[in-house]
Amino acid sequence: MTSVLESLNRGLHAAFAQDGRVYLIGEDLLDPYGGAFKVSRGLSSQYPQRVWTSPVSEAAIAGVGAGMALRGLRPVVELMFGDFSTLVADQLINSITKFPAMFNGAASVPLVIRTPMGGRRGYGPTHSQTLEKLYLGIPGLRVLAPNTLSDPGELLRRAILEQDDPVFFIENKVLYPKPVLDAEALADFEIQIADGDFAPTHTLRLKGAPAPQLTLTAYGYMAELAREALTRLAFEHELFCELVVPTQLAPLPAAGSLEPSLAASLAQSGRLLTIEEGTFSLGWGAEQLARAAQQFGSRLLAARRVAAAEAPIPAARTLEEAALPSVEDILTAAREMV
Amino acid sequence: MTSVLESLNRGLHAAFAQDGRVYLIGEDLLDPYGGAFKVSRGLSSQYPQRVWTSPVSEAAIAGVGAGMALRGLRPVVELMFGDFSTLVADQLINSITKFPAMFNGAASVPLVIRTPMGGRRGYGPTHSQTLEKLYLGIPGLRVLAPNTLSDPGELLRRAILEQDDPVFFIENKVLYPKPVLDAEALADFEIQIADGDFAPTHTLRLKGAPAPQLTLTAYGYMAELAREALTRLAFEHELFCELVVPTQLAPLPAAGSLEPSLAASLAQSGRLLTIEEGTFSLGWGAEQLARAAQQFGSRLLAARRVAAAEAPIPAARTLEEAALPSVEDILTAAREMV
Amino acid sequence: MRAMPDHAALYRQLYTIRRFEETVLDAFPKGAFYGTTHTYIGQEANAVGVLAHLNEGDIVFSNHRCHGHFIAYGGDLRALFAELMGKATGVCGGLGGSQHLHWKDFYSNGVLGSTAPIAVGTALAEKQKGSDAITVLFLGDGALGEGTVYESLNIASLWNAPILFVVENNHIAQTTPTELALAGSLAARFAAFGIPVVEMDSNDVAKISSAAQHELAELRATRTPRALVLNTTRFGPHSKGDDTRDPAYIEELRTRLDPLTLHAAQLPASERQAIESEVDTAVAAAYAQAEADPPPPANHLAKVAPP
Amino acid sequence: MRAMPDHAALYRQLYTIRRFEETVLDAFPKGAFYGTTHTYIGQEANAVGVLAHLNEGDIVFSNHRCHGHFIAYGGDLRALFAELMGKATGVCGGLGGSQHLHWKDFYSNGVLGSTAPIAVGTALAEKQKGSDAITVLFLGDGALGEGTVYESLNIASLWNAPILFVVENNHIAQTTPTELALAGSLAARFAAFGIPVVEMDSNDVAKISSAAQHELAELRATRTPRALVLNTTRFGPHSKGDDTRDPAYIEELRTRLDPLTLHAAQLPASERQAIESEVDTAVAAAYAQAEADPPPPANHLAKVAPP
Ligand SMILES: Cc1ncc(C[n+]2csc(CCOP(=O)(O)OP(=O)(O)O)c2C)c(N)n1
Ligand SMILES: Cc1ncc(C[n+]2csc(CCOP(=O)(O)OP(=O)(O)O)c2C)c(N)n1
Ligand SMILES: [Mg+2]
Ligand SMILES: [Mg+2]
Repeated sequence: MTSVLESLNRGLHAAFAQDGRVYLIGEDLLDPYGGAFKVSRGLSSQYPQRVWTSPVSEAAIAGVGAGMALRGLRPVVELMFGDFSTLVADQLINSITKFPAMFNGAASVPLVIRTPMGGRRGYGPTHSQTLEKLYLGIPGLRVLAPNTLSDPGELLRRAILEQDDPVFFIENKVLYPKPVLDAEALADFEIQIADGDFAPTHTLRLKGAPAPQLTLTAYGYMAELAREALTRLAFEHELFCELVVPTQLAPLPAAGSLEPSLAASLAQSGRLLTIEEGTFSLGWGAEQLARAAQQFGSRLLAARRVAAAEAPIPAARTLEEAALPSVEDILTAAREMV
Repeated sequence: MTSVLESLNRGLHAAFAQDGRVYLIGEDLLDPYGGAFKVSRGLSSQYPQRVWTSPVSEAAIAGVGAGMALRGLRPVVELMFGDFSTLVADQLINSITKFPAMFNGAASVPLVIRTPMGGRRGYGPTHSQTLEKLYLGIPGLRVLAPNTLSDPGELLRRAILEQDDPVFFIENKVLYPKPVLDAEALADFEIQIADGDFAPTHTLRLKGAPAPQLTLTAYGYMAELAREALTRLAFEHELFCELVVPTQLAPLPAAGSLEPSLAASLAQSGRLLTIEEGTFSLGWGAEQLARAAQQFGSRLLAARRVAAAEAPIPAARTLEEAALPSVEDILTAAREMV
Repeated sequence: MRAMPDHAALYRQLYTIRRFEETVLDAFPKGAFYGTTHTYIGQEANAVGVLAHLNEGDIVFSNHRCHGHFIAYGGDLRALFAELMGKATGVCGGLGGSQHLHWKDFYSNGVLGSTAPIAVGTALAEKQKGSDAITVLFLGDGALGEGTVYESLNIASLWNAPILFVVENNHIAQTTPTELALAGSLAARFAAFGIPVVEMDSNDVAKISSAAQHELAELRATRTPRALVLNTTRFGPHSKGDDTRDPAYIEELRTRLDPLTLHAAQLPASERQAIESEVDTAVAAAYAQAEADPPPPANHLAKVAPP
Repeated sequence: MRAMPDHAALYRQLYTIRRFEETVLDAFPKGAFYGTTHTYIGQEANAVGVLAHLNEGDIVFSNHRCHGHFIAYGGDLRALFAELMGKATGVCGGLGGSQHLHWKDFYSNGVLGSTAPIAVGTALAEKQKGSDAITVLFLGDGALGEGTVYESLNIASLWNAPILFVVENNHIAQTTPTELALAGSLAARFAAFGIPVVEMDSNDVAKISSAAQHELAELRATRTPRALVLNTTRFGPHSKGDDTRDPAYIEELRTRLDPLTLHAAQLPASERQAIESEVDTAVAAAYAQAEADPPPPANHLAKVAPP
């Protein structure tokens, strides 16, 4: 099976092959290195004119990408670690996402910023964070996070070629070596995929399971943990869940309503458990719970979040494991809710 | 009556007078100007050695402040506009708030970063934002927002002198000229103040009103709009509310529970309406609703948020007004909830 | 490249900017505008002198003090007044306001220094596209406090971006004199990144224009970055009524260095007066038109930023 | 100021760092450590030469490649091994790991350039407090891509911070050769901000030490910033096994420029061998102790960052 890393790499290659307006800017991109996580491997050899290895200047490369996008190219900026997206915050918030609307619709910035996020590699407090929650509430920014249920490379390719608004593309580091799952690997699950949109939402339940008592929702690598938890909850605890896995984290539907797949599941279960790797407060899960509370009122019977501890992520393996959400954390929370 | 601006200015003067370790760093601080919004007026004349007017280098002045704080001083950094806090994001997230915990408790960073936020002055998309939501979920950061119900300057003074952890201090621009309210000005209200903590939470209801049907919560300038809405809802619509106004926005209580005053009000009303000037998604209100949903489950009958449109804040007065929350918006939402 | 504009044309532009800005400062206290503004009075020769040498398609990045750049670029007076008034006919339909303009290949933003990498990106994009367009980026002395500027100089130099960095050093940033904000040498900062730099001490539009012509010709020939440091004067307040400098000092600057007076000497008085009265009329008409223009429709924001 | 250390003491430090780092690179593939690491092999003369001249209370800010700085500063080998192993006895109790160290007046962080303003702040604080302490900030050539560095140079110069900027230019940043990342002149970047700069091309600890001694003496006398650009060599991979350079090239560097070989010439072979065997024993003992140390208690994070 193809790994997420291979898939992303293929997606980039496909975008480069398909459209001469695609450029890649980032640190240490040149072959044989191909970027710190190797997602960009092979591109600098095949497209030396369109792959620009850069100084260590995150803000400037985001800005350069924005300028290129303003002038009709389709640049991709690779940030070596998502932790350094903080250095890009001003470009992202006060320029990149502002231009289209503040220039009265007369400018567009089709820029994709991709970056790895997440811990479990022992990289310590400044190289392990899951910071996308900072960017989910920025008007005008599309945030995408691939998972193993559909083709990450295709999501990336289409984000680059088909989106005219800026895209922040989040890749969990631990997801890179994982296989993109085929039908066989998912044979135990009944799966619904929401509409033909290029950023699909998957809803999973075990084949033959009774109506769900609890809705789990997670994205990216956390969807792997959630899937495992769903299976164990069913087999070990006879607690039947549905799992909703979006690939588009922002923007969410207007007027504060939930993503339709999530609303549909919740209408059945009445209970919502979100799982995210970012720290607890003001995260992705908070927004899901808030929308659920608004939309379902007293029909929302229970709502909880599993998230990282509100602290820096320790370097020591034992401490890091304790700080980040685990399958056990999901099992515990789920069992307390039903 | 004292204005919020005067109160803040006095608070700074008091901190300087009381403790020689207090320094102020920021742009255009020197008298007679005293900072773009005049909060720092008089300090450079009285303490020329401890007030440093700086180049336009937001990231560096935050970092310089952090270094001073690490070495035992009590610096205050003024950011001219909260919109530029984006330039400080890396210092704040990857250094200032990381040091205490990642250095194993052996370092502290008693730094206060103060900045004005908010619109309604026609300053346009890059000078009108309410961006504190980006910082409310950062572990290790205390976020404070004064209001007219208690003394803003005293809050600031104590944040500078008594807090050993970093503080982000949010001042709404429109609040500056407003009076700090005395007992007479608040004579219509029955007020509870939660514990003797230096960052109080006020709970207001109209004197003699029946049990609340709805809990409003808001901070900073939005608390002014909410107070007006509360009164109008009672007199014009016979809808009785309680208003909870915190001054500490982060950290919130551990384990995902609500601020106790808010929980107490909600236990009576069962309905929660949050009002904030930031854009809708992933905001302060989302976190309140999420906690309410977790804590109250099906006893949370209705939950809504009033917030800014998910768009840049327009410069034109009519468009700006439409983009930002108004008393009318609160009335509409409240009436739809009960 | 355009031919060197004649003295009358230069004077017309200088005077248009001056009249526009004076009108803004006069009308502000009367409530005609909302928000804030930063006028270009005293610096007119920079925009006029540099932008005289742009070709169609060349890109301009400007800052908070953008009215002069916009007008010298060829922007419409009524649309600019309307933008400041928050009217539907404004440059950006009232969404941007005084500091956030975009029209054709002109862009401005209000966050100091943030434009630098973006401008470099536009220059690189045009080069990649095989177009002849170059980019001109205006920065104030104060903006040189921002780190992104140096990241951008480094990248512009490494990647040979066809961009002209223009620093308008008016010796003050808001209220902060340059000595309190900039250590070392301003010009040396460009040289340190391998960017050729020319520094000038003049408010004479003819001199600035000819220096800019030379720099832009070199830039177009080599398609590599260059810098022009223009030491100049701000006669007005930073925005409105917030000048902390001694009025006598400003009066002295005006007497000695007003770019309009300096250039007026090149024209017969009658020609100058004719230009002035034409421009007075045009500016007044633009103002009146903008004033009569409708506000944006209430749902306009939702149209450009769908909820 | 400390007396100039003798050749034996210098060699002992160079060799200690080398043995420490070799031990790390050896043990990593065996699973002794978790996470990542950046070793100092080839650059030992910089840390040893510069930090030889620190006084008690002087402050050091370091970066991702911090082990050598930490050891030359006087840091404990067992505590450093333990930190890399995630043990309770680690420099930061296992919370920081390889790049995030703090002990006494030594600090490091993993975000390139982010330390620059903070280091300037510490220098200014000590000056305000009336202490004699100065700050030394280590930066790699790659970190000079970051804008905050220039903001910090400007402020350090304007406000006369007693700080020594030390650039260790090992001609590479991760995999990127300096020519692809730095335009113009590295030294000129300091000069442009009015900061006196000395540049050296040497891995000879004695030469670096005497240059540092001179620079630090000037700095202590004037209490204003200075810079030292040390052109040096990285012999190892960036972190672990990720060297994209030609092994023959590195071999050639090692033959010609190994700081240990260069300095060994100053000592009788017997003395050198005695030092080496003592250090071998000490490093091995530190490693064994760290390995036997307990992991942090499970609730340790909650203790330093209460939920
Ligand atoms: C990042 C940022 N910080 C602060 C400001 C507030 N501000 C607006 S203009 C200005 C001074 C700018 O000085 P300079 O660059 O010299 O331009 P001038 O106003 O003199 O034309 C300041 C500090 C801003 N707009 N952006
Ligand atoms: C802001 C930031 N961007 C990127 C990185 C990833 N990174 C770690 S070390 C390194 C190269 C640093 O090169 P240099 O400063 O020359 O130090 P050296 O490794 O050569 O000692 C990079 C890009 C980082 N740690 N911080
Ligand atoms: Mg200026
Ligand atoms: Mg290097």
